[in-house]
Amino acid sequence: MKVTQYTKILEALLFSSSEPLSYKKIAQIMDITLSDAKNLVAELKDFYTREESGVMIYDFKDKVQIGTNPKYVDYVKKLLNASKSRGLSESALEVLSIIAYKQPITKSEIEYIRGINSDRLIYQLMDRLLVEEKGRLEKVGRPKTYGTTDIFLRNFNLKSLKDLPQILYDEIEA
Amino acid sequence: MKVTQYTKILEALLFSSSEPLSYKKIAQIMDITLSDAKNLVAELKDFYTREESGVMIYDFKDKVQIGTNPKYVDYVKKLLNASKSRGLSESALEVLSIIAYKQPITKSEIEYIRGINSDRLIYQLMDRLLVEEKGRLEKVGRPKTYGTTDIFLRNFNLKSLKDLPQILYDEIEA
Amino acid sequence: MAMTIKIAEFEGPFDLLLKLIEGEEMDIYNIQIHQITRDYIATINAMQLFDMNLAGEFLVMASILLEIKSKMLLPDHQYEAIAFEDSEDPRYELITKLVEYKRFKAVSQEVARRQISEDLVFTDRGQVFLDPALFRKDYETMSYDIDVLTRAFNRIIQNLKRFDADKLDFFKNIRRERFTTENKVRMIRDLFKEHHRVVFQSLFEGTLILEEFITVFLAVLEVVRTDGIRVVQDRPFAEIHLIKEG
Repeated sequence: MKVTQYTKILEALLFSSSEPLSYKKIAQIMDITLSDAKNLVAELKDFYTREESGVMIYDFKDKVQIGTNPKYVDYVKKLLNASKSRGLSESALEVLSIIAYKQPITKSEIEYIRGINSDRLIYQLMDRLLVEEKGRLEKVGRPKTYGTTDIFLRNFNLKSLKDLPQILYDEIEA
Repeated sequence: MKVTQYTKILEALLFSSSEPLSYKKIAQIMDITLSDAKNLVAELKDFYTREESGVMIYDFKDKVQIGTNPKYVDYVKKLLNASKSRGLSESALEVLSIIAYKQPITKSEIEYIRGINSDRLIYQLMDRLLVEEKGRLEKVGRPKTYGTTDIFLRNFNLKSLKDLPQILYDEIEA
Repeated sequence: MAMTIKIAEFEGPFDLLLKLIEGEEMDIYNIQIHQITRDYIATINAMQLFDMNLAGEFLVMASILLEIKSKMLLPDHQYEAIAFEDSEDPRYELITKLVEYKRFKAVSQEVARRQISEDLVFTDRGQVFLDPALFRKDYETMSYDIDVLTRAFNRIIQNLKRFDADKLDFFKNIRRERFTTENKVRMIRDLFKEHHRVVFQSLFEGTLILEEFITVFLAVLEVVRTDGIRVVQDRPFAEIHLIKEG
């Protein structure tokens, strides 16, 4: 495998994909092994870092995606006119963490933990593509359950849910 | 002007723009002169050529856009055929579905529904032969209307528009 | 305890309770229920709760506190800090829930720190630019799953549902268009094959709904424009006739 040429093909693939690409799909399309695919991604990642490129590789779980380098965010924001901060409110973060740690979880379980109805915040998180429906519970009312998305992993820089910060029980003193 | 750094910013801008960027806009966002902007584009173009990059710069008149390098087109085609959405972004699919269900429809109606200008996406769908102009409305301004093509029907394996899956209206109640 | 508090400062009753406990520097496992109930009620009294649902949620907590307080007034009980599995203590349930809540509150700060703030990264390019010239042949033969389309459509509707009842109206009567101007134009033209004069009113016979009515009307305008048909009314309120010359 002539590595350099292959990283360029990978680059073309990542650019032309509107969604994250799995290593498996990359391997299949380029007709290489899974571990070759991983090596290529690593190589391209290094290349972008070395070049302080305008874009960089975001990898999470078994997928990769190309995105802009945060270093140049000010310019990109100016271009997209995205001046408004899209940060999550404290309450949204609370709901998001509860969902992240306790998924799949129902609305009423979230409400039970927070002591307050959180539907609006759940919808907000769904709009931000951080949370999605995960099916229904096989019990009375067949309530919907919710969980986090791949985009959540990417945006919070987690390779998988296992990377979530440990909940420290001892630290919870008043 | 530190040239290298600036080409990287330009790269980030081109990547994040969903439409061709004019030199003027680039100059304005990066706070440089028009001729500097042109030089940067030329520089980035050279860089891509030198690196046999997966992407290249397409320039049309006074605008530029980043796109995949035709050299790797076979792989990109394979990727397109392997993905369910065939390279159409979520937003493009949204526009396509609005057009499919509400045709003939004008640009401004689509913009009203999505709350965002969608012209570029409409053109993209036209490039992909899925959407075409359907004449003009006999009202003020005689706006153009858009609808789906025969190729749309074939690509989605529909005999006619009547075969579009029924949307459940009860669910549309606010 | 004089506090000026705006509802927005609290994420909910648990949050308020925790802040009061911290404010009084109490041990969460040994809440002085007396004191805290008084603080809590004073605070929600001071809050201007206009949202009845929200007010309800804060009041439920107040009643829970009062209930615990009354239980603890029963004689022969000396309450110390609660221990694990000390489910006899009236405070047990509340405190375990509070601890659980506090845990998530703490961890959510930690999660927040990990966020590569999504506004720092742009990945949805809206479209993928592929030189159409290179792909034309492929586009002609590509095959898509219909469900990508319906899913996109449902997503739009779901989003509108949450935010915009007005726009939702736009979708209310999605149905195959039963009445098209083209069809009605054809109908009118067929009429003029046999007649050279048609009563305007008669075109609407059998018209059931407004939509069809409008379609017929548009078709009339169209034939007037394209087929050189004249519209004639002899005097005010008289019948209107469509006349095709020659």
